[in-house]
Amino acid sequence: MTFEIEQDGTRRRVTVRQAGDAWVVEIDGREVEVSVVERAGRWSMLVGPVDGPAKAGQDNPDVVSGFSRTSSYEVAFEPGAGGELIVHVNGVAVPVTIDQPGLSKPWAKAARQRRGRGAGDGATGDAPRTIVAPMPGRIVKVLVKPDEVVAARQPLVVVEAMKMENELRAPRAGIVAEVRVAEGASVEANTVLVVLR
Amino acid sequence: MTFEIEQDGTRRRVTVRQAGDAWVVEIDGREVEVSVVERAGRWSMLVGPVDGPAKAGQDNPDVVSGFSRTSSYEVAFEPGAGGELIVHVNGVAVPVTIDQPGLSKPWAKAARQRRGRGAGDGATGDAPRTIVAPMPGRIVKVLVKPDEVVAARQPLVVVEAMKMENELRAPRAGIVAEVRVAEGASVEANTVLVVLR
Amino acid sequence: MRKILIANRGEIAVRIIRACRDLQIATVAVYSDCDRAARHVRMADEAVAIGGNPPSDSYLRIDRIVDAANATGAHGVHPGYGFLAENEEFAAACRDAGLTFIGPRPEAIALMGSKTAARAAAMAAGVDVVPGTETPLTADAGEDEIARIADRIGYPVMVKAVAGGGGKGMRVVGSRDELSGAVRAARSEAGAAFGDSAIYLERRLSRPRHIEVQVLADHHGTVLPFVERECSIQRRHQKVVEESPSAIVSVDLRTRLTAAAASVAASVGYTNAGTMEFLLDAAGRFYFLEMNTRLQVEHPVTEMVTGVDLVEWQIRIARGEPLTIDPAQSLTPRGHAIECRVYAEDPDSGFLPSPGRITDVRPPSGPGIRDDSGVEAGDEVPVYYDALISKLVAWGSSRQQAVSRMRRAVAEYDVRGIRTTVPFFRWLLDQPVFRDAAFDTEFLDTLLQQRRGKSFSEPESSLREVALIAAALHASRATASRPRGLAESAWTQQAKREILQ
Amino acid sequence: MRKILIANRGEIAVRIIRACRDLQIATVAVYSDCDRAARHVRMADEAVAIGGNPPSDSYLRIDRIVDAANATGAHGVHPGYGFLAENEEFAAACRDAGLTFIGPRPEAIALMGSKTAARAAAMAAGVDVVPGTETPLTADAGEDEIARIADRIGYPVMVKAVAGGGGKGMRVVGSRDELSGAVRAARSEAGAAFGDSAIYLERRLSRPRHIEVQVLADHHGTVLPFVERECSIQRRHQKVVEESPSAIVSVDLRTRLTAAAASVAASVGYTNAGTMEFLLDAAGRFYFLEMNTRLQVEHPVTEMVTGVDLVEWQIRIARGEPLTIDPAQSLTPRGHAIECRVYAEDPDSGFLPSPGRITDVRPPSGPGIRDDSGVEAGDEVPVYYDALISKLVAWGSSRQQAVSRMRRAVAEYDVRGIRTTVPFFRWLLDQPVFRDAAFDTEFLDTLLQQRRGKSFSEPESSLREVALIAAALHASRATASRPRGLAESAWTQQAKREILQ
Repeated sequence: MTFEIEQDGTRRRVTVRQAGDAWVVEIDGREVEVSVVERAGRWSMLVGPVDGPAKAGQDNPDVVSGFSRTSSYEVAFEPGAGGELIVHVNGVAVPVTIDQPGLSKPWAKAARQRRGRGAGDGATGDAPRTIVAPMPGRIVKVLVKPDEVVAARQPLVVVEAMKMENELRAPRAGIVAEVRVAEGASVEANTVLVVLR
Repeated sequence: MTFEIEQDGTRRRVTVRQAGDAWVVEIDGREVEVSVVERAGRWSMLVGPVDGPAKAGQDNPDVVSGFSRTSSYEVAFEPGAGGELIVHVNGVAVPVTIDQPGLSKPWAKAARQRRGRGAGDGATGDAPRTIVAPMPGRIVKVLVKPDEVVAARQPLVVVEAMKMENELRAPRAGIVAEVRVAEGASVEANTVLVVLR
Repeated sequence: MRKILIANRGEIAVRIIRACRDLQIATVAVYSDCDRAARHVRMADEAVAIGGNPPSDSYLRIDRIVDAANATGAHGVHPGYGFLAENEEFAAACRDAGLTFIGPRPEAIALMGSKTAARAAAMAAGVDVVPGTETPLTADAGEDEIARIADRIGYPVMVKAVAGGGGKGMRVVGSRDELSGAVRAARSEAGAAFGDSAIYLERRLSRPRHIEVQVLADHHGTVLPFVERECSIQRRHQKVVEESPSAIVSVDLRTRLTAAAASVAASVGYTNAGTMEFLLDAAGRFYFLEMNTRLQVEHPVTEMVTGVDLVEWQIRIARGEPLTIDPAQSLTPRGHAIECRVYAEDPDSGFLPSPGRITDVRPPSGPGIRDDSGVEAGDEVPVYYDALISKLVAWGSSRQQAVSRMRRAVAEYDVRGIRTTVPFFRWLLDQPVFRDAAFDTEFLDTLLQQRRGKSFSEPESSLREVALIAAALHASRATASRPRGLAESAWTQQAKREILQ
Repeated sequence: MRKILIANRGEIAVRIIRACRDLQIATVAVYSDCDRAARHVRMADEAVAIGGNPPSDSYLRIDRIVDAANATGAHGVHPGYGFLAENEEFAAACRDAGLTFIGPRPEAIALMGSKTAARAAAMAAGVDVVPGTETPLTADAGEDEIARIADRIGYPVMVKAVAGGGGKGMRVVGSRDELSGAVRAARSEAGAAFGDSAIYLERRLSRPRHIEVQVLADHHGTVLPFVERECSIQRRHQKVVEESPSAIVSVDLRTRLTAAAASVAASVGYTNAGTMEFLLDAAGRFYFLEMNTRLQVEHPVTEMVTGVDLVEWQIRIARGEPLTIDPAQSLTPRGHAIECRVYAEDPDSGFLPSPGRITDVRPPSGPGIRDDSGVEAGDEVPVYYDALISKLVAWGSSRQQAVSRMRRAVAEYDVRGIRTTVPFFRWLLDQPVFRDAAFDTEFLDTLLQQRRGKSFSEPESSLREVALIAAALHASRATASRPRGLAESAWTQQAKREILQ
């Protein structure tokens, strides 16, 4: 089975096939053998070269494709807010987006939508054009007006939630098309606050 | 809905009915109101008299049927090895056996079987007639012979498992009918070792 | 005092329940609607609903909390921190209802709650304060008068709310022409936040350290100061990491700092737990800043290096016991402790709040680690309250060992379902400035600005590769669970082996 | 030493991995078939399969473990406790393979591993031993000779295996006519267990305490003893609770005990960590019993009261560092620590092993609590190995506070899927004999005998009532999940509210 997996803007082809108890995974033409056992939603993953994880008594502790014969990882998964899959590797969260011809998992679909949305934006890249409230809260300040030119990461709106004032910043440079909220308003999560063009 | 629940040899009738967001539970004619919210397999249970859990501003902190208006418990469940349901209340494991006319949950069935098994034993009570290995292990010693009279809690067999020698004791007084294992044998869990009569 | 109501929620409610358990005191939790099944409710012996989700409808409702204490027969009330902890009306309402308020007298809260009155008290006790106004500048104070005072103090000058806290109603003014605008802004913010638009001016020290001294004071005249806490690691005036002792405080400086703190507390007849905050300049001079008349979030670092359970002593003091702790114990740190405040915030989105359900959490443990957490797997982090989910504390025989252990602990800490500041701490603990303890109250903001929003979760390349592999296997399993999946057999084999084991 | 292989499993492997993390040393786990996904494997940087489930096919396979160390490029090997920890051949095999064995030299293991040689060494160092035989009684020793020795020592007398440990090959003999039978039984047990049927005789002291002294010794001639541990709380010669310091050891006695331990260690040129066990009689006389040439399960209580990380120091000593710990730190306890060994055993079935899958575990936390656990939810406790799943440790500024905190911790500890000894500890901590520290090595067996198998999980009546209520609601929900259930709507409503939150 082959998947296209996007990570940090790079798409890579990953092929998976079964090999006895284990799996052989190919990334960009390099193969590794992987053993997976699940324990209450977490995976214990051993990764090594394709001739199998080291058994004591074998010599040659060579390193193939970046993994020693016996590299051990703990892996867990959670769905990301943007439709991506967040893979926790040894407690470090790594977001990836998976695509497979014929596979329509929710994350894959959402990822396609996301990519589709950004596609028409040309030079401004994949960043979305709307700034939404990431959580319910109260609008403390609106810092921009329609037609104002904004730089990437420029603060646009201040929302108070969880006792803190939080600046929402422009995901990219652009021009303010609309401001949809007023200071003092209470907003729900995902309310569109500002639209750029 | 009415259940017969056995706890430590006593059977009690427990009736459950819905009352708005909460439940009214009747035990032996006394009613309490219960609110339940689940969090990842654990229940937060508030128990109080039927006029509802205390809201601040109400007076009368009276105690009804052993519960204050606001008693808080954390509850979790697990199936017991003998078919019973083990209820963890504030971390304390309380085994119960549930029966309901028309309900054939596994635990109820197993409980009926257990009761049935003990029923013919008369004065020797509900204790089973067979001594089984509670875990895989090695038989270190057999301490009794067929036809030997044994007292309740008398050691019958010593099994080694988890680095420890473990005495298996007679669940009740009786006479040894059969010894089915020999010293040095390896046994699996639930192997019958000794039968009493 | 056989039953205590805890007028708070989250990790501090859990912390106080544990102290009560240790003293065999029964506990009553209070909760808003969304906290019905929160961890503090599950842990407490009793729980009382006190209203809706906004704090103003529940955790700030003095009337309902006092009623709840009466209804459950509680003898004492512990306010925790935040919410009503520094509200003299609440302390007075408890007293009037015959409840023991576990904290200072209402008069002490009122006195030290006014920044200018607290400054005056410090000066009266012979302790330096940051040079500035000695009386509140109410709305009556003219622009010219304020400008003259600012000139005398010298620029840059801080404009601060008299009733302030948490960075609200605070402005830095670089020169005279910015002054009147800053005063207006500070007044309006302070008026909105605290209902009091009075301000005062203070000299802005150049990159000071924020050092604070915990005190306990009983009802028999004993005031006991503790070894200092280093609280300079702040993001936008909010502490994120605290330590004890401070790497740069000498024994001599400690003696003077703690004596100053004790003399301020004694001069106002303070009782129970409180904290004196000081600014320490590069020359080693310290200035009283303000007093917090309550338990601090960072109290565990003091507990770890002195062995004193501060919450337990709050309760014991409140029930009239004399302080019997040897000053040598409270003033001689044993080893070093560090606290990381783990927040439900996404450090990769500018620390935006990240409320929601925690689907899984693996808290760290082992030698030297204490996790004072308010949540477990399955728990909800509501949007209505402070985002602190855990105080993670590491102790070591040296600062270096404490840092090593904290690094290990934040590496073990894994939370799914919401974002937390754990990745931020993994980064921070490796920063040379942090390692060298060469910080001041502004270093973190400077450091963060230099990163320009770069992700804290940048995994090394091998972990990224592993994530790709895991994701592909995860997807293949998802596919395999449908009948037509080719890969099904291996997963099924695995499952069978699991069952056979 | 940049990579260490841990030749062990379970909680001690996790403990050692954490120490390596703190020192930034990479880790290699080894595992048997059933431990493929065990916690120590998941935590380590690398993991190597070493064979089948019986220890003789994996964790006792010196050849495979040394190969695994070589194959992964490990520089050091930590044996933990149990398995190969006191096997001089393993230590020698590591040395021969160019690996640093993190423990004493093979010669020291061999010397102190013989109970009679260890007794001789103690006597040579001027330390009293329990009166008894000074040389092993091999199979050649005649019955008459043994009887004469027993007469000289005086009854009751202990028959013990020279190679013994864990209560195996040990018999108490009350009078002369029981002697020859006991000797035969002990010989046969010792022969089967250790491959050595040699025995020795020792006077049986009347209800002594079991007190032990931890030592560290570096390769530069420094031997450092630590404040004593109280290990009298035993069930059938197995320690179940340990404390430090001992409630009945005075400063003077401590000075003499620790000096004795240090002099025995120094006299044999001992290096790394080891423990001298003593019996203490009612008159305050102490007798050397034996030496354990490894890390003990109960090492955390020493760590908690001295602030010294013993595992870290084992590694530092092994890599040649000199001991730089101040004796004042190692010998002056700060507060009090207690450890409960949490086993996968069912206390209500005579402590039968309870292997299986842990479906859920909520470990305790908070002030003063350290949980050194080897398992998480989802983990399997195999039947093949020691049943210890966690060392739960509580620290308090006094013994009373340590006990209070431990009571709180075992109340919080909730494990589902297997039975554990947690309910037993809840009972034990409330026993007056325990509270008063008025114990000896036999008190627990006596106390348990008096209970005659009574359940440790006897809940108070209100909890039993709650269990009934919960069970009924649980059953009603199970029914409700079928379409015809009457009660369905309330559960569904609840679920909807959850989603809306």
